Formats: sequence, structure tokens, C-alpha cells
Amino acid sequence: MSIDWQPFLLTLQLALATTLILFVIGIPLAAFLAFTRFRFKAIPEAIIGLPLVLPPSVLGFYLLLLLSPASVFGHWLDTWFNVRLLFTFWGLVAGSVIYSLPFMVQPVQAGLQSLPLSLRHASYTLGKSRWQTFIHVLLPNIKPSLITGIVLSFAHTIGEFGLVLMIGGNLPGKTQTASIAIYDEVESLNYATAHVYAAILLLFSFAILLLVYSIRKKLQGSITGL
Amino acid sequence: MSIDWQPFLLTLQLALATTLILFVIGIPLAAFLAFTRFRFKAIPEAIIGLPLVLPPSVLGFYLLLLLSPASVFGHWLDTWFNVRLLFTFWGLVAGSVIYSLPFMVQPVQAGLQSLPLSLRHASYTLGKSRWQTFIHVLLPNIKPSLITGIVLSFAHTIGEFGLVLMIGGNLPGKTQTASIAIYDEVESLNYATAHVYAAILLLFSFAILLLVYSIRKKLQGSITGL
Amino acid sequence: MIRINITKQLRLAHENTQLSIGTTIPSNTITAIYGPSGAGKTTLLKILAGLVQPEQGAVEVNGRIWLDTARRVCLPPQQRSIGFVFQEYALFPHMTVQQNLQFAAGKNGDKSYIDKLLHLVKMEAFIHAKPSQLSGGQQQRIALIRALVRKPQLLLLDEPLSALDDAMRHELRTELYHIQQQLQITTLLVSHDISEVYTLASNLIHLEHGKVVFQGEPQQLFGAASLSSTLQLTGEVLQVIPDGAIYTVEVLTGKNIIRVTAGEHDIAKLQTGDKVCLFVKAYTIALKKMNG
Amino acid sequence: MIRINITKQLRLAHENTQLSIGTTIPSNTITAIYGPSGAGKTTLLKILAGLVQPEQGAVEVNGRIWLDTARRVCLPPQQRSIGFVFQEYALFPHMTVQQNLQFAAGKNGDKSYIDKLLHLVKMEAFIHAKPSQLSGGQQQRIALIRALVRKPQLLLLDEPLSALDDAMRHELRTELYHIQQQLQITTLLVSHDISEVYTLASNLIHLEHGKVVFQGEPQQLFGAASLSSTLQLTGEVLQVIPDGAIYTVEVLTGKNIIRVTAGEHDIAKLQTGDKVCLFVKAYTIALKKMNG
Amino acid sequence: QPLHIAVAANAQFVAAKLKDAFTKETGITAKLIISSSGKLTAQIKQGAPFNVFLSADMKYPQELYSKGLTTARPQVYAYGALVLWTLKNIDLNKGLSILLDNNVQKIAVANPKLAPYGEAAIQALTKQHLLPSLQQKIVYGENIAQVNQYVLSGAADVAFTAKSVVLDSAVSGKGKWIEVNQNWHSSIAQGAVVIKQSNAAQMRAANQFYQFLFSKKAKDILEKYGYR
Ligand SMILES: Nc1ncnc2c1ncn2[C@@H]1O[C@H](COP(=O)(O)OP(=O)(O)OP(=O)(O)O)[C@@H](O)[C@H]1O
Ligand SMILES: Nc1ncnc2c1ncn2[C@@H]1O[C@H](COP(=O)(O)OP(=O)(O)OP(=O)(O)O)[C@@H](O)[C@H]1O
Ligand code: MOO
Ligand SMILES: [Mg+2]
Ligand SMILES: [Mg+2]
Repeated sequence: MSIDWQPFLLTLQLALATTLILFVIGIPLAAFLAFTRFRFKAIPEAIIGLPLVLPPSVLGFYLLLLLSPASVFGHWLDTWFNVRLLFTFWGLVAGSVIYSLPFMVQPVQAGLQSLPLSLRHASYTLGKSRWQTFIHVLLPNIKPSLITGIVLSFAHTIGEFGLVLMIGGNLPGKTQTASIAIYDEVESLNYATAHVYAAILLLFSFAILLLVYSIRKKLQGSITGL
Repeated sequence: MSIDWQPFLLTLQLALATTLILFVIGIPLAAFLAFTRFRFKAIPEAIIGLPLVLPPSVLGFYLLLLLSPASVFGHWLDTWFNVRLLFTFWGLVAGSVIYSLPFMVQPVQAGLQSLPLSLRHASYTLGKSRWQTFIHVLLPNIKPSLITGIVLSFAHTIGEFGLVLMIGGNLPGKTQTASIAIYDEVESLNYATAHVYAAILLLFSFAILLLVYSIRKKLQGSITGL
Repeated sequence: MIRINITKQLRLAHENTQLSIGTTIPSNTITAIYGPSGAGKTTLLKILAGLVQPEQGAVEVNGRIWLDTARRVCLPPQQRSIGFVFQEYALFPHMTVQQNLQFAAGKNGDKSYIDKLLHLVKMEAFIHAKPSQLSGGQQQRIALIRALVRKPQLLLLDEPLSALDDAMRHELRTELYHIQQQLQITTLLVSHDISEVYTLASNLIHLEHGKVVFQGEPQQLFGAASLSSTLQLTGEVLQVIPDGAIYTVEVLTGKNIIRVTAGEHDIAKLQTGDKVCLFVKAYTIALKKMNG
Repeated sequence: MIRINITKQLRLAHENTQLSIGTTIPSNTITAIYGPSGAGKTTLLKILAGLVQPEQGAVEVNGRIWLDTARRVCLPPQQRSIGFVFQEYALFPHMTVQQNLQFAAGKNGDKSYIDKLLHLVKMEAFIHAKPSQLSGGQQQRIALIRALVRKPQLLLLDEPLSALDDAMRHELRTELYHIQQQLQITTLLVSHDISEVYTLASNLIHLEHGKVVFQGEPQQLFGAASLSSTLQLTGEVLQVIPDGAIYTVEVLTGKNIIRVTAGEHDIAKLQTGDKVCLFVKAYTIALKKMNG
Repeated sequence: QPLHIAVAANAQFVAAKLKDAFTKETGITAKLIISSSGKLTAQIKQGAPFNVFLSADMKYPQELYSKGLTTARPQVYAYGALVLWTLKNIDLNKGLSILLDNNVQKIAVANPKLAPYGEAAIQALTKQHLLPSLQQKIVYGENIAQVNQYVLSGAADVAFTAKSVVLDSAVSGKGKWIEVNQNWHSSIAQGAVVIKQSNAAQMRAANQFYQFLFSKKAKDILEKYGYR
């Protein structure tokens, strides 16, 4: 049996891109939710959790409707930005970002809410802006929560396939991730191949998770450049 | 179109049972990982994250093999405890628990690791055992993380279907959850019904999430009975 | 000149009381804030720093409006050029001593000034330690110099020397005085230590239950016994030792223990802890510097 | 009797130094631990509490072995019947004052004793407040009574009164003394306040750089000026005021300011902050109780 | 307890009709469990409580039979027909070569590895020498159902699907379709088997359904759905 490595590479790219984007958009969102005095913040909080409660392939179905060139939004994306997300790698990224958003936002928000007020106060009196305070004081102090957000988002993106299958179109080398490849093998009763693929994915993920947890201390220091 | 409420009821039961069990087993596990001096604790940490990286239906496939009466483990369960998990509600619960474990363990662990040592020390000097300290001092101080763990586990169990479909067998009234029902409707092109079901699930989940977030303060007080 | 005119609800003992302060504080000198625990001292500093908003009032610093609830003006703490030593220190736990100071100094911080300050508080050897590895007094010293690093225009010190031993406290008191003199920083100093207030402050605000009960020179409040035929010393009874018909009373005044012989009448109801006044008829007083 | 014989690596200034203490502490009395910031006082208390493990050594309390690294014995803190007032208070932030105390007391806690302690520290009005809503001194008072609630056999107090104003500190000092006398709790008191040490402790351990440099009665260390023809007072120079050819030197001794007239020679090199000794030739000393 | 009929996704439309007719005739209630053939096969192997399995091809039931899980060798209950389907304004009468047109950007095909209709579609395209030039336009659905979703959502312009789909009331009248020449692909034989179960009453009912599947009445229904 010759092993096709392409799906694994693609999965890694997808998981990295998704995690990176979630890091960039999820953390400010978490900060907003943690610190806002908005009276009805329970509403955005609940909304962020909603994609989770739909089966991935059903969510995928709605994304399909949304992104299809036949829809208003999909058409607009196409004509104005010349962007088509369906059946492309970046479409998968977009879908994974939406689906994994709560995995990044919620732990980080919880971490931020647990910090003592005095940290922010001390930084403000030193003339540091909210932004500097956030980057240099708050984030480094919620490293366990950041790691949690990153690990959950990353691992979950690797394993996600319902959504990916739906809006990706299972195109080898473009949108066929490892999880889909394994699924295909299981479905077509090629259990031996499936076992090998699953083992590779597990080992590969295990190695990454182990790395993250083992060098946690060093990693924690470097995440925010301190 | 007459709406079949059974899948929704079943979903609620599944999500509640899973979250409850995760609460009971996930929190001690998180505590162990947070406080152990075990040198290689990165290993169990990585293992807990592993179920996430497999596509749910592939994980389901392996659980299917594991729990089958033909397997050693399944056979042992059957002969010693007269328990058969495959294609039963409690099988779904078991599968969901395994799959959602990291969603409970990781945020709680991160919360515990962020607590100052002085809290534990103060409690110990007051003669409180590790257990009392954990229940009465540590847990109440990581309420945002507990809420995160609960919400992620709950929402994720509601949306999970790949695993549920595989080890549950889609048996109406027994293992057919709302997510599978919606999936079925989408698959059979009954989009109108699917829309209605999805809307119900979303509204219902939104209401629960909104409730959790709105009464967070009160809820936080009562989780640990304080 | 700082003009303060604020009211804020406080949860004081007995009932909800108001912190209600109208006062002016002279520039370029040290003003001490003195008063019992819970009087509102920390709250006042936080209002000046912009960390707590009063329900109502105004703060004007050297002609600039920092706060005016009527006009909905409230400068954020960042724009107030302040240095704040928090009662609970509030060092950044993830940064080493050095990182704490460098972060405070900013990118263009004066490295040699940091070193000077570190030397001042005898903490050069600890620059790579995290706050959690420091003793209480060490943390407090770092908190003090962190507030000084930026050479702020207004220094808010909330019991900045409370965790230090006598020797260190006296030393830093002197250094603080010199720094203030040199940089002419308007300083507010919360302190319970009368000698600290006395040596450092030229102006004193005595708060009680959220109100100013005295403002003026420290001397006026604590009183000064001048060299006269009778020297008055206040002290505290440590012990009353019966010695036949008479008694020896040990009185602590400052670091000194004075044994006074007293009759039955003198010691009526006198017990350990009582505050007493000693009247000493002196005919000469000589003064000698101690080594150390 | 507490026998202590321990060594532990400390990160002291300059280099890594050892906390190395071999001493015995008498039961049922108050022993003060005095010494400069970073000397190892807190660490010593934490070792006695079982919160920090020394690399090597033994602790024996009233004949019971609490710690013996050679025999790998180490009683957990829970079994040591201690009360600990932490330098940073360490109140439970999620519990109100009342809940903090009730949690400490346990299920069969004596409700009236809690009330008595609350009254003692004048905090009855705050029982429903969370620690974050309390001032520094208020938190410290709660930390103190929380440690007392269980009537422990060994009381470890890490600067328990440092954040309090004079009046409150004197009052609580007396109360603490009474409580200790009544319950006969063996007490270790870390303090920088000499009068506190003096009034409360019958035994003093002076730590420096992790070593015991003195142990004995406080009097021996601080010295007592007895009533004699010459009264010796130590104090601190507040100000040197030139006054023509002579100078007036303001000296602070305790809360008292004494103005001394001095010649050029006397004041040579004298400056603010210097410690001085005053020799007063007295012919009578009278004593009068103050109101308050 | 009702009869559990496991049905491959592409046969779900006709299976619903067959079930209703069966219940009407015999009074035996039945429930459909719809999933992919692969999943159903894996589940049956692990003892899933299914009585009859209607697969999308012969491979899966054959696998079960060889494991000794079925009462008999699988029999073909129907031959499926492949159609080309679109909702767009595309002239299907030009045959498969219309797929080369610029109007056609995405072509949905069921995963040929899993779904017989997908396999057949690829065979037909290969035979017409269209596959290399169309490779970039093809997107793969997990199964026929997903292919249908691609078309109905507008994500794909045309799709190869089962004739039973376009004849079902759920989509009938939506768009246009043409049948793909049967000679261009191997026949889509769909097999059915009865699964061995311990419950004797259920076994009886299962056999009854199996017989019904090959009855004239069932044939009529199947034909109405485009099966042969
Ligand atoms: N967790 C730790 N890790 C490393 N070094 C520590 C740690 N805790 C304390 N130290 C070091 O041990 C020394 C003694 O600390 P300790 O807290 O016992 O001092 P202390 O006598 O209580 O001082 P203070 O009066 O300032 O509270 C200090 O130099 C401190 O830096
Ligand atoms: N966040 C808060 N919420 C409610 N009440 C508060 C809060 N912070 C302080 N208080 C109350 O305001 C009063 C004044 O507190 P403040 O901290 O200003 O006192 P303080 O003069 O600094 O006392 P100390 O000398 O003990 O530090 C106290 O009674 C305190 O309980
Ligand atoms: O119904 Mo199928 O067997 O997945 O095409
Ligand atoms: Mg204060
Ligand atoms: Mg200390």
C-alpha cells in the first residue's frame, strides 16, 4: 500500500491557517466579551456558541447556500472581490474558523475574566494604553488559557470533516484533508488502509500535542514575544 | 408538516447526561493534570486531546470495533456487567463523553493552573483537606472556566452526529438525535423540514446558552453549592 | 496645585458613608494622607489616578482639568503622568524584576536610571527573579522604584514602605525625600507611620470616615514638645511592676524604654497598653550621633 | 517547645544563600522574629506550617515530630493545628467576610466566638463584604481573626498588623496579647515594629541573611534605658535649623518631637534621618495617663 | 418492535414508498435507517439491530454475506439509472459534451470510491474521452445526497445523480435532466439481503419484506422511480 501524503500536508496547512486566523480574530473578540459593559453581552456570547450545536454537515449545508454563486452573498463576493470560497482551500479555512471560533474565544475569555483588576490598573498608571496592556500584561498572564484555545482549535480542525467534506468537494490536493481520506477508506471497507492513515494522523497529532505541552513553558514565554 | 419532538428530547437527554458525566470525571482529571508533579504529564494531556483529531465517524468506527460484542472489551462488558453499549442511548453517552472530554478538561485545567498558590496554602493551614480545598476554594474561583467547560461540552454534544450516527445506528426514539434527524432531512432533500428542525435546534440551544450566560453570576454561585 | 472636590459612596463600617473631599494640595511637595484603616485613603489616590470614578466632582491639576463629572470630562490614567505604588504592590507576575522596570520605562527608558534605582533599594542581585520569588519587602521596593522609573509628575504612594524593616525604611525615606526634592514631583503619601509623615511631608491631610478632619502642617497635628523646663514625652505602658509599696512602670517611647517609679495613686487604673504622658524636668540635654 | 533544625537554599541578594536555622522556641509564649527584608522570616514560618519543605532538617513540636527529612517524615499542614496570617492576607476572594470565617471555623464552629472576634477588630459591619471590597487594613484584620477562629496550637503571624493605623494597631496588639495569654497559644510573630516586639514577645529571634544572629529577650537586643540620673533616648533627626551661631535640632523619638539646642561641634555631619542619642539629665519624671 | 430496514442514501426515496406499500399490505410497521452503505455495513458487522439491508451496489451486501451475516447471497432488487441534472439554463440535449461549455463551471459527482452512481459517472466520462478536460470542473460529494445538495444550492451547475432522485416529488419539476446512455457505464446493480437476527418474529417479518421487494407491486414502484 502506497501512502498518499498529500491529505496530511493539506490538513496541516488547514489546521495551521485556521488556528492562526482564530488566534488573530478570536482573541480580540474574547477581550471584548470579557471587558465590555454591554448589558446584553450574553447575546453575542450565545451566538458564538451556536455553530457548535448544528451538525457540521448541516452547518456546511447552510454555508453552501450562503457561499454558492447563486446566493446574494456568494455573488457579491464573486463580483466585487473575485473571490469564490466553495470548493477551495480558503473556503475550508473560512468554514473551520466559524466552526472552531468558540474553542478559541471561550477559554481565552474565561482566562481574561479571572485576572485581577490590579494588573490592568498598574499598567494604566504606567502610561500603557489598553492595547499595550492587553498584549504585554494580560495575555502573558493567561498562557494556560491561550494554550487551551490553540490546542482545542488546532485539534478540532484536524478532526473536522463533515463541514470540510460539504463545502470542500473532496478534491484531492485541494480540499481533501486527511480526515476525509480516512473516512473514505472506512466507508469503502478498506479498513487496513484506514488503520494506517488513522495511525499516521494520530501519531502526527500526538507528536504535535506532546510538543506543545512539553515546551509549554518556553512556548508560553514566546507567544507574546516576551 | 408535523414535527417529531422525540429527537429533540433525546438530544437534550444526551447532552445533559454527557455534560453531567464530563463534569464528574473531567474536573478531577483536570485537577490531577493541573497539580501533579508527574514528569511526563504532557503524555496524558496529549492523549486527552487525541479523540479530537480523528473525524468523528472514524472515531465512531473504532469505538464500534471496541464495543462490539465480538471484541475482547465488548465481550467483557457484556458477560461481566451484562452491558451492551452499541446502538443504545448509553453507548451514545459513552462516545460523547470520550469525544468531548478535552472540552471539559482543558479549560478547567487552565483555570486551576492560573490560581495563586496562596489560596491553597491558606486553606491547608485552616486544616482543610485537599478535597475540601478543591471543592470550596479552588472550584469557586475558576467559575468562568467551569462555565466554559460546561458550555463547550453541552453545545458540542448537541451538534455531534458523526460519532452518534456510527455507534448509535440512527434508531428513532433510541439513538436518533436531533442532529441526525436534521441530517437525514437534508440528505433526503426535504429542505423545508430540515430548515424547521435546524431552527428549532438553534432556538432551543440559543435559549439555553442565553440562559447560562445571563444568570452566570447566580449560577456561578450555586455550582459548588456556595 | 491640585484642586480636589469629589464625593463618592463608600461602604464604610456601620452604614454606607460618603467619601467627600474638598481640598487643595500644593505642588512640588509631599502631602501625607493619614487616617484610620478604611477611612478612604486608597480610594482617594485611585480617584486621583483615574482608576476609580467618583459619582460627582472635579479634579484639577496645575490648571488642567483631569476630571469633571459635570462636564463629563475624565482623563484616562494613561494621560495623567502618575506613578502609583499600590498597597498590594501589583507587580506583573510574568515579568522578572528587570522586565517590570523596563516595561514601566518604555522603549526609550533610561537604563542607567533603572540601575541607579535598583541600587538605591539594594535589589540589583534580584533583577532576574519573578515577583513570586521575592519576599514581601523586596516586592514593595520594586513597586516603589517601578513607580519612579518614568519620573512622573504626580506620585501616589500607598504605604510604600510598610513592609520594610526599620533600617531599610529609614534609608528609603531619605532617598525618597531626595528624589522628590530633585525632581520636584508633587507627591501624595499614604502612611500610618508618624515619623515618616513627619520627616517627609510638609502638608498633612487627616481623613476619617471619608472626611478631611484636619489639614495643615504635620507639626500642628502631632504637636511638638519644645525644649523647655519640662520635656513632655508620650509613650505606652509596657508593664507595671509592683515593688513593695511603690511601682516601677515601664514606658515605651519610640524605641526607648523608660522605667519610672510611681506611687499607688499615679498608677491607678494604669495597665499595659495605656498611653501615658511623661513630664521630665530636665536641666541639660546633650545629643550624640549614633554609629550605623 | 519547638525544636527547629533546618537548612534551605534561598535566593538572597548577591548569591544563593542558605536559610539555616537551629533553635528552640518556648511553648505558650510569643516569640518575635525580627530581621531585614529578605532575611528568611516568611520562609521560616512557611516551613513550620509545612507549606515549604526544607532540603534538610527536622521540626519537633511538643515532642511530636512534624518534619524529619532524614526519616522522610513530613506532616501535612492540615495536621499541624496552626493558624497562619499571611503577609499578603490570602483571603478567599469568592467568599464574604462571614463565609471566610465560617469556612475556617468548620461546621461545628463557635458562632459566638466569631462574633466576638469580629467585634474585636471592629468589622461587624462588613460581614457581607467580599475581600475585594475591603481596604488593606480591613483585609488584614479579617486575616488575623480567620487565623484565630480555630483556636490553633501554633500561631504564625507574618506582620499581622503592618497595614493598620496606630490606634488600631495598639488596640489589636493588646487584644492579641490577651488572646495569647488566655489560650496559651505558642505564637511566632514576624514584625518590624520594635514596640510591637517589645510589648508582645518574651523571646526574640533576630534573623539576618538566613541565620539567627541573636536569640533572647527583646530587652537585651534593643536595650533599656533605666531611670537614672541620665535618661537616654534614641531618636532620629528631623531637621537641623540654623539659628545664628547655634542650631536647633529637631529630634523625633517615638511620636515626640524634641527640639535641642546644639553648637556647631555637636551638629557636625548631622543630617536629616541620622539616628541620635539624647542624654537628658532629669531631676524628676512624672507620669500621667492620657485620655483616649 | 418494528422492522428495521437499513437503506443506502440513494435508495431512500423509493424505499420510503416501498415501506408504506409493505405496511399497507401486511400491517407490519417498519422504520428506515438511512445512512451510507459503508457505515451500514460496518454497523451490521458489529451487530446493529437491522433486519434488511438495501444497498447501493453489490459490494457491501456481498461483504456481509461472505462474513455469514446474511440469510442468503445478495440479490439484485433493482438496476439504477444515471442521469445528468441541472437547474441552470443549459441545453442538456447536446449530450455530455455540453459539460465542456464555459457555462458549466462545477460538475458534481458522487465519490466514485464509495458510491456506484459516482463510479458510473466517471466511467461514462472516460468512455466519452471527456474526463481529462473536465477534471478541473468536478467536485465530489460524499454520496448521491450530497451531490443533490450541490445542485439545489447552486454550488454546482450540473450533477450526475440517480434517476430516482429527479423523479421524486421532493425535486420533481426542478430543472432538467437527461438519462446517460447505459452502455457507457457498467450496470448499477443494487443488492438486498436479510440480516440474521435472533428474534424469530422479526426474521419472519424481514423475510416477508424481502419477498415483497421482489413482488410485482414493488417492481411497479421501483419502475416509477426509474429503476429497472
Ligand atoms: N519561591 C521562591 N523562590 C525563590 N526564592 C525565594 C522564594 N520565596 C522567597 N525567596 C527568597 O528567599 C529570601 C527570603 O524570603 P522571605 O520571604 O523569607 O523573606 P522575609 O524575611 O519574609 O522578608 P520580608 O520582610 O521582606 O517579607 C528572599 O531573598 C527571597 O527572594
Ligand atoms: N470595590 C469596593 N467596593 C465597595 N467598597 C469598597 C471598595 N473598595 C473599598 N471600599 C470601602 O471603602 C472604604 C475605604 O477604603 P479604602 O481602601 O480607601 O481605605 P483606606 O483608607 O485605604 O484603608 P487602609 O488603611 O486599611 O488601606 C472601606 O470601608 C472599604 O470597605
Ligand atoms: O447511497 Mo450511497 O451508497 O453512499 O451512494
Ligand atoms: Mg488603603
Ligand atoms: Mg516576609
